[in-house]
Amino acid sequence: MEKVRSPKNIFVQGPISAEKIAQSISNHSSKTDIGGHSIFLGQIRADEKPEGKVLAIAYTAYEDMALEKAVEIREEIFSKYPLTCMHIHHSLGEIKVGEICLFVFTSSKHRKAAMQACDELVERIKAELPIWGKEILDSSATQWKVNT
Amino acid sequence: MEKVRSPKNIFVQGPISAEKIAQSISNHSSKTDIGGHSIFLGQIRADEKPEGKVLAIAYTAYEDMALEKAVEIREEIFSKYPLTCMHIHHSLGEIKVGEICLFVFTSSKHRKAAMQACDELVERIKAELPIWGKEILDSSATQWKVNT
Amino acid sequence: MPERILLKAFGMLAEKMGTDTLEVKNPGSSEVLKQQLLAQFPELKDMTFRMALDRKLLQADTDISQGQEIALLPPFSGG
Amino acid sequence: MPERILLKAFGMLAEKMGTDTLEVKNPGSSEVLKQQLLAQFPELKDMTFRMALDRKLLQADTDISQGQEIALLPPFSGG
Repeated sequence: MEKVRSPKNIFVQGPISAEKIAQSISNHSSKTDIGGHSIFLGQIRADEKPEGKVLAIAYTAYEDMALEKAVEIREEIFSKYPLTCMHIHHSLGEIKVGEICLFVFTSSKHRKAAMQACDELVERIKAELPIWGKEILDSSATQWKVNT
Repeated sequence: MEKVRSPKNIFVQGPISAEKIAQSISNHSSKTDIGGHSIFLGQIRADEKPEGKVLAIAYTAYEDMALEKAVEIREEIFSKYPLTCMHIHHSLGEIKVGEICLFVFTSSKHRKAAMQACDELVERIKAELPIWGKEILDSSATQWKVNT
Repeated sequence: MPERILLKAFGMLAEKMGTDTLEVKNPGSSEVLKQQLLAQFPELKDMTFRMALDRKLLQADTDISQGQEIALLPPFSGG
Repeated sequence: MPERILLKAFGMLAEKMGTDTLEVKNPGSSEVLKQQLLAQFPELKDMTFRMALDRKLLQADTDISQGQEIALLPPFSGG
């Protein structure tokens, strides 16, 4: 029988705290078949643009579509790599420079699967999830972020 | 002028706590040129061996040689990838199943450098640092760990 | 009574159009809808965007039925 | 008075040898030292190990001077 996954919410209002990350790591200490965790964190950079310096990024998303797509990506990554766990958290709203806006966490028995899956997840999140970042500059201008 | 790095201690007595990891993440929020952090965590697995089930691993090291080698690896990775920060923490002593024994943390402006450097660091730590793990089994037998 | 469909716009597109939702008469297909929108909002001509129907990206011209959800998506920039 | 050198042994090697430090007469080179050790501790014959001189892995037979630090290293298994 196919396992039906209901779209798990990946969105967090505001920045992702270090405490949340610590809690998430602690939650895995009872899973004694895990040998390696791979974590990627996206942090807001104070980029210098011709129009001013970035102070924050305000994230919006087409949430329903993003959650459906995230389920699809999760299933594809789970079927490709022997993972124990996979977690995706993305911020919505205004995230200031130095704060964390993306937290991707994969775990597996042997390290390679967790590392490769984490890299691939980050690439797919950036390319395939309908999320938009608007940079808020110190000139009080705004500018839509472009992923490279 | 060459920058002389004194061997930074990478060893921690006992397991690496989630709080230590959170603190390390928080310490980077003031570095506003960082866009991505990559973290690898090694966790002790309850492997089933013919001689019994793993309860813990006791780590020992040739500490002076490991610290010198870690400096060399750090410098090579720093010269290969445009990194902002790099941290290595490895446990010594008895680390129980489910606890963290290795914490590798790299940060960079763009995500790729942090991710690739983190992968390479973990490989080199396992292959090149004189550290040994002795598995403590539930049969009260012990067995020297072999890296694959 | 002609069918009405609901359009959602996101990011820079919503900003340029001045709204994030728009109710229009169903023109029957995504390509006709796109041409209608470019006529109504000439500023969209200089912008890159894709369309989604019921939360799936469209790859080619597709029929639109009543009750379906259409969205206009500028290039993604999450992460 | 003949030179004495200090040997350090780690991991499974220290366990098999029953000690993690050993003071021996300097035989002058790493290869001669290795042969001496295999004669003194026959159980080492079945084990894989490398030697380090002053905390650097040896790749080939190397002269040993007084005061240098010799170590016997079984395969690494950190991480």
